[in-house]
Amino acid sequence: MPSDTDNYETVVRERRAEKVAEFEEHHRGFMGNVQHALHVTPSLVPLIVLVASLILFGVLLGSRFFSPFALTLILQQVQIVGIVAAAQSLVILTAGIDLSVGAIAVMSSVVMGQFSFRYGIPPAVAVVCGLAFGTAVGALNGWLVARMKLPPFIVTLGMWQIVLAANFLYSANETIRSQDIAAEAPILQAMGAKFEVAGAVFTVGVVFMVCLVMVLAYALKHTAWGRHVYAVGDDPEAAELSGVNVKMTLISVYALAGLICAFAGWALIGRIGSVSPTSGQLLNIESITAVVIGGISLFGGRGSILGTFFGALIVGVFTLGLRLAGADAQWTFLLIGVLIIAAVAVDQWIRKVSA
Amino acid sequence: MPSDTDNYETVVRERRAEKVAEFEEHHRGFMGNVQHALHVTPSLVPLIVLVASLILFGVLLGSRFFSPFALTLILQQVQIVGIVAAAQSLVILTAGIDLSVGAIAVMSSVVMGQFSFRYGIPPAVAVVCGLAFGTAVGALNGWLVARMKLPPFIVTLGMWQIVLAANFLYSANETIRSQDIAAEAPILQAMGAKFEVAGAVFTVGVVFMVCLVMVLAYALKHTAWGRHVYAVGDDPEAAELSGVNVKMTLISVYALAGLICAFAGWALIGRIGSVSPTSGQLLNIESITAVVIGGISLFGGRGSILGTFFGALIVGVFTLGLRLAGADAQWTFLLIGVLIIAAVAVDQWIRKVSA
Amino acid sequence: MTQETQRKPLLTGRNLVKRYGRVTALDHCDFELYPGEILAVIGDNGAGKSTLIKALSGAVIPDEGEVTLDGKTVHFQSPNDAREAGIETVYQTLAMSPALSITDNMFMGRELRKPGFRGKWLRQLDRPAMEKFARDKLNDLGLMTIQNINQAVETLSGGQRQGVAVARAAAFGSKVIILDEPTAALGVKESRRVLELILDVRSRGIPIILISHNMPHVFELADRIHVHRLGQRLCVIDPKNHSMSDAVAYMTGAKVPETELEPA
Amino acid sequence: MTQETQRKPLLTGRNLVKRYGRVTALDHCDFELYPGEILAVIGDNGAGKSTLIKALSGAVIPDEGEVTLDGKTVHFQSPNDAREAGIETVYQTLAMSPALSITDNMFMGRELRKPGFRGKWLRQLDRPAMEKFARDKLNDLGLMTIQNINQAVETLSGGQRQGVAVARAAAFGSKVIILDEPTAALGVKESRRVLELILDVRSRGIPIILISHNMPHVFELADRIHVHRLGQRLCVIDPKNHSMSDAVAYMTGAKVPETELEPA
Amino acid sequence: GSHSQDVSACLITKTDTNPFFVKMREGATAKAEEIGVDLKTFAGKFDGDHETQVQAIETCILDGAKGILITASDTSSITGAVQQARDAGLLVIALDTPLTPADAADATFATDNYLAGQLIGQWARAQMGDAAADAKIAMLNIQVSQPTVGVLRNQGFLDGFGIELGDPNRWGDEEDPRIVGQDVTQGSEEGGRTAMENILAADPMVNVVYTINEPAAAGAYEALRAIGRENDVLIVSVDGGCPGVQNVADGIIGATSQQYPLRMASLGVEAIKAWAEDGTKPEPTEGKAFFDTGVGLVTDKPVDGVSSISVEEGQDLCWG
Ligand SMILES: Nc1ncnc2c1ncn2[C@@H]1O[C@H](COP(=O)(O)OP(=O)(O)OP(=O)(O)O)[C@@H](O)[C@H]1O
Ligand SMILES: Nc1ncnc2c1ncn2[C@@H]1O[C@H](COP(=O)(O)OP(=O)(O)OP(=O)(O)O)[C@@H](O)[C@H]1O
Ligand SMILES: O[C@@H]1[C@@H](O)[C@H](O)OC[C@H]1O
Ligand SMILES: [Mg+2]
Ligand SMILES: [Mg+2]
Repeated sequence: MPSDTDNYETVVRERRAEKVAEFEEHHRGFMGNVQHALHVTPSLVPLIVLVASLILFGVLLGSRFFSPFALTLILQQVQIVGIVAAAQSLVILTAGIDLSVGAIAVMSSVVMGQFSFRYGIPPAVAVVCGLAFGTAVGALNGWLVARMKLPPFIVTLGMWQIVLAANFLYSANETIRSQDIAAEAPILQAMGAKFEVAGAVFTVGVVFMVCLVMVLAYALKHTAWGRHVYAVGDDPEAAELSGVNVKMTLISVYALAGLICAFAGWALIGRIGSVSPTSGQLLNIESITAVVIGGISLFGGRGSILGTFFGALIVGVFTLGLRLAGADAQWTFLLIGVLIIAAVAVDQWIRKVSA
Repeated sequence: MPSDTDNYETVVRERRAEKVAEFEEHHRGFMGNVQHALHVTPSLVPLIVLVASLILFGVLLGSRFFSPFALTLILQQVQIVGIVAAAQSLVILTAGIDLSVGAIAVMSSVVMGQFSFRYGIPPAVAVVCGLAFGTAVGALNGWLVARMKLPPFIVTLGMWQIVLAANFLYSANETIRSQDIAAEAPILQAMGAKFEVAGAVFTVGVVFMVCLVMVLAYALKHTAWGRHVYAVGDDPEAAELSGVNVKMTLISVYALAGLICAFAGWALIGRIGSVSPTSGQLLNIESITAVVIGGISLFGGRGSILGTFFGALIVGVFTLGLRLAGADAQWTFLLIGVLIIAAVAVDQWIRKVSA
Repeated sequence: MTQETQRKPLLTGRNLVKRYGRVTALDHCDFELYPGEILAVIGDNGAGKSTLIKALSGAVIPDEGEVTLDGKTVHFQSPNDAREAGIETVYQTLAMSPALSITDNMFMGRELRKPGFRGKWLRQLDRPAMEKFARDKLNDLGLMTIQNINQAVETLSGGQRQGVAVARAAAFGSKVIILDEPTAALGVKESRRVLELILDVRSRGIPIILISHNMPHVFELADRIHVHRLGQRLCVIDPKNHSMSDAVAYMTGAKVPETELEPA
Repeated sequence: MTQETQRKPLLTGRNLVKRYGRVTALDHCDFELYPGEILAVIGDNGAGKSTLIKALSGAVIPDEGEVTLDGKTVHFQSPNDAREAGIETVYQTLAMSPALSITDNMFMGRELRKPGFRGKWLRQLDRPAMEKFARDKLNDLGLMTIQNINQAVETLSGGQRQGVAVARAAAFGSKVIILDEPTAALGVKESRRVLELILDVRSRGIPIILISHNMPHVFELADRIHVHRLGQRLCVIDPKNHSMSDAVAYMTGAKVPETELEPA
Repeated sequence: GSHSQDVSACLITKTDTNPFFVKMREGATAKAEEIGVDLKTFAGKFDGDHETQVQAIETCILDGAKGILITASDTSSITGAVQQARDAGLLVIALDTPLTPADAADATFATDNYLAGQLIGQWARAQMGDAAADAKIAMLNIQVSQPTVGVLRNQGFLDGFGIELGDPNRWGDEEDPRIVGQDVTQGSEEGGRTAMENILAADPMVNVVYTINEPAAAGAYEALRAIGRENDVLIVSVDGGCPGVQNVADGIIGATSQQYPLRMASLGVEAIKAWAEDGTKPEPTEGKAFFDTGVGLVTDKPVDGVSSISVEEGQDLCWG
């Protein structure tokens, strides 16, 4: 038996210019490359599901579905959910959840409307007030989550009820009519302005949604703030220990989410023409659905906002496709349920095959 | 410098009968004891909030609130949510979520009703069929979560839509009237049967809820299955590595949750007398609220089912208390929002003080 | 060790391959464990040691290759399968449920039930028995600085956690015990206890696989040393015929072993 | 070390107390770190070493007692406060974001931005620069078996993770570097690199607090050794005047140090 | 498809979980088949969901429908989309609920919900006689968002009962002490029961209960039965669904205002067919902004000055 005293460490004492260790690179080929791409780009999977569903309905419905008009209609129909889902993505990336998104959006639109009509504030200023309102509610959410350490689910559930009830009380349940807005405060409808490109009809709101997604995707990937959002969602304690200002990151995320929801409220006026305090009640569940179909983990820290965008579009494609195919409402509802599960199952399967 | 070869390990070679290390026990006193109790009994905090809110409304409203009638009324009003929240607790303890609880409850009640009335099956058998239906849907949820590894949020979101739509399609939206049930299939209303104890009115459903909570509390704390539920929620990988059958545990939890929801459906018939396919639409959000106010973490593995029970009661007390205090429906809605946040803030504060 | 060449290996791996995306963690790796021996596995960080023992204990399903136990091919689908076959493992990541107590963690998956009606019908756990057992096992490791056996594992220090994991494996392993760096976070005294425990276990006739970066410990305990490098078994050496310097030189690539494989 | 008695300590703790429920992890503990030295902290598992350095680095706020840096009392509310004061720490739990890449983790909280418009206005990260820096630092540690600098940290082996954490601290610490068991999961070669790195850092004039259970390493590097026992500083010894056996005997309670505190 | 010769039309209801709309859809589908109209049906996800209705209108335009029948969830918010449809050459007919302004649609076939409320209010007052002066009224409304249908029925009832209204566009601002409580029910049995219990806890001597619809009435009855007061409280409601009318027969509900969704639906389908063939549009009822499909007070205890129909008649006309 060699003695305990064998000075084995000398073997590694001098630093040798060692060849970088390399394992035999497993031959990849075409499928291998596909798998690798899927692995490093999480939003590719919902994109594939989206394209598949477009093809499916294209085959089923032909040119009724594959027209510029129909395809851009989908964009218009998902714009509000798309915008709100972008906000929801940010919050969910931090391992939170925001149940107040719908209420913030609606109340912001009511603020824009009532400030213009009830108090006669210049509409452009009223819009800014609406945006500020959304940001403030979001910041309050963030403050409660970050500083008071309350669970996001509870904070935003409570805030949802508070803002929604306040919305009904403040607006006295009155709808401001489209015609009046068009006459007196057209800027409120600015997000609804349409323009045509080769038969395809776009609205400012749709363009806004697309730009928003791109800007957020950039910010999440290429700025320090974005990396911190992921780190906070991944493991807040580790993030704190490694030097992230967790509290400020959280507050900024919730405040930004509030601001984006207020933009959604503005877009809502553009879409329906009027200011209606009863809008947006499904935005919570729809935005969360888009986020999760898009592959962002509800446990935070994983996924991409592009995925959310595709997730919203997938639901939009199925909804319009099924309606055009003549499914009645309950069957549409049922089939969308099946498809939500199926979309995620396909997602899991692709990930597994490409693991 | 002593040589590397100092054989220091001999110092610890012989096992000495060492005195068990003890740190100076920090003197506790009364507050210390309270703090310690809070620390080891997580459900104590919602209990304190519950008692505080009872006292608050008792002082505000006097005997109108502190009557056997009003207090047992609260129990009756929370019974459905309480039962469903027990199911929800199980699922959330495994770090899942069940959005299909409401749909399962309603569809189970419809199955009980339609099997009795449409097919003339003996009502007792129809009840068993309803319970089996709930269990089967729950087990399917569990299978999708455990075997297919789909996220619980998505599985149960999809299942919610599927079951709810199936419910409307199957029932053809028809209500079975209370009087018909009382005449032909009274067992369907069994959970609504009343008995009085010293002016307080209890129903079988209320007793069922209380027993259910106790049995589950026992099972979670004192059986291996219960420990496995916590372990799976805490860290499923670690649980798997340390010998828990994670898949079976998950499937059993979802199936049991489905069964409990079916019981809630039965209790629902007892409460509203009739079988109505439009019932139970708020059960998802209400059950989750009760769970979270009760202190169970949405990230799984932490909390107690007694807490959920108290959480449901807290919401019930506030709802009735505010109505009695004269708040109108909109203000009640708003104030419940405030109170949800406040209840959890108090909870956090107590935990912090007692940490 | 010539007497051993006659004996049949208890646990083997042949040609094991495991890839993670671009990384090949196991690259056609072989492995043998003989009855009653302490086999050490050494290698650089990232060499694939943990992956190897995960493949043997069902925690990872290899892409290629086969595992045999007692001469029969086995296909463990989960660590539970391996445990049922008597293979008990302490993973490097410890595999504990942070929010649960020390006792709960020690008995996870094989809880004791109360005798009689309460155990059989109410399926009630026998907490006092479980607590006593846990306390005794930790005492053996000199881990009595743990003040409360019902403390949540997340409140333990790094070393205390490792102690709990090792105690669990030693208490329950019946056929093979695998320890992935069991003393990494342990103090001098606690490490020593673990080494004693390993020898205790071997004296009960149960073979042990020990992954460790601590050469003196490896050379003190091991009957044979499996040197792992770049996802493969580079060689197996006899600690009686090689110095620690040799071993380190092999595993770091500073020296190439003379014969590919020493007679095992 | 008499020359040191004249020097003022850089970082001190006085009378630090930290309780966790029933457990007293720090029990009126004192601490000093002098400029330019390597101070080792040794003690049994659960003695309170990690808690002590957490109290010094803002990760835990002590219940009682005070911390001074450069003679001034500081009240760190978060590790960030301590980092801004130049104290860089490798925690025992490593504190990394598993889903993020090695580069992201190394630069967390002090990312480099592109020069010019893109950095200033678009706040774009300078990924190539960050990647190069990260690769170089890992190279220094001999951790080039990491195949891809953009690999998620969760896919690294235990030792690789530890290497990343140490590289991060060494790269950014400006005033004090605290290492809580930095070599626990490392291989022989990688440990050696870390030891060299520690000496490098000291030669840059930066003092280091090193927690380790590896006595040979402690005695090789340390200028002074703080022996921790039962939540308190038992004594401070000079490795030149004491043997490893003494140190182990003190920390395990087998022997009581002659003078309560050696001249520091 | 095979129906390419047919006129195609859409029916968009508020929901398709409420039996009222289910029957309306069944009636429309039967009529459409009979006269050769290709009918597609859509629905919102809950009462008040106007966004889904907007999407449905867009789908109909895209699908090349000739006309749309819609029961609007938000009577003014929907007008933008309706205008879009009309601009695209579709005939839009509001069913059940007039749009705001009513002429935003080409025509309207609807119940007068205010009148429906008024009838049960007048009936209840007459039924109580002198006791009406110190009645204790519980108002079980629909939901906190106060949709117009709920406001119209509530205010109609109070008006009919002789209570002075505040703002007729919202409930809850009346000063009359006879109103002992207002609560919301979601229009369901469960909500009806809980709301009734809440009001009873505040004042157990309630003796008149207004309910937004018959499921809420059934729930309120269960709550009253639980404390043994089911026989001394007057419950009134709106809808006239078959279970509701049966409840009137059984004495559970005192009176209910019956609506005629099947009539609305078949009139609507016929109107679209006519318009597709020769471009004629239906005309509104004299003196009203819409075509009133009528409302009938169903009760077995008729009172002077309030015209009503018997339970048997009500059962012949009931839906669902
Ligand atoms: N889940 C995973 N996904 C991707 N790569 C992985 C995964 N697990 C391990 N690897 C990679 O496989 C290689 C081998 O890892 P393994 O953990 O087996 O090393 P090890 O020899 O145990 O190292 P150490 O001594 O540091 O524990 C490493 O390069 C690691 O990055
Ligand atoms: N968050 C916590 N909650 C409760 N108790 C804790 C917590 N953190 C540490 N402790 C307790 O405090 C004591 C000291 O722990 P600490 O981690 O400081 O020990 P250590 O000296 O670093 O040990 P090791 O060498 O094993 O890392 C232990 O008894 C531990 O159980
Ligand atoms: O008129 C409808 C009514 O009968 C139903 O009960 O609720 C919705 C209303 O629009
Ligand atoms: Mg390893
Ligand atoms: Mg430590």
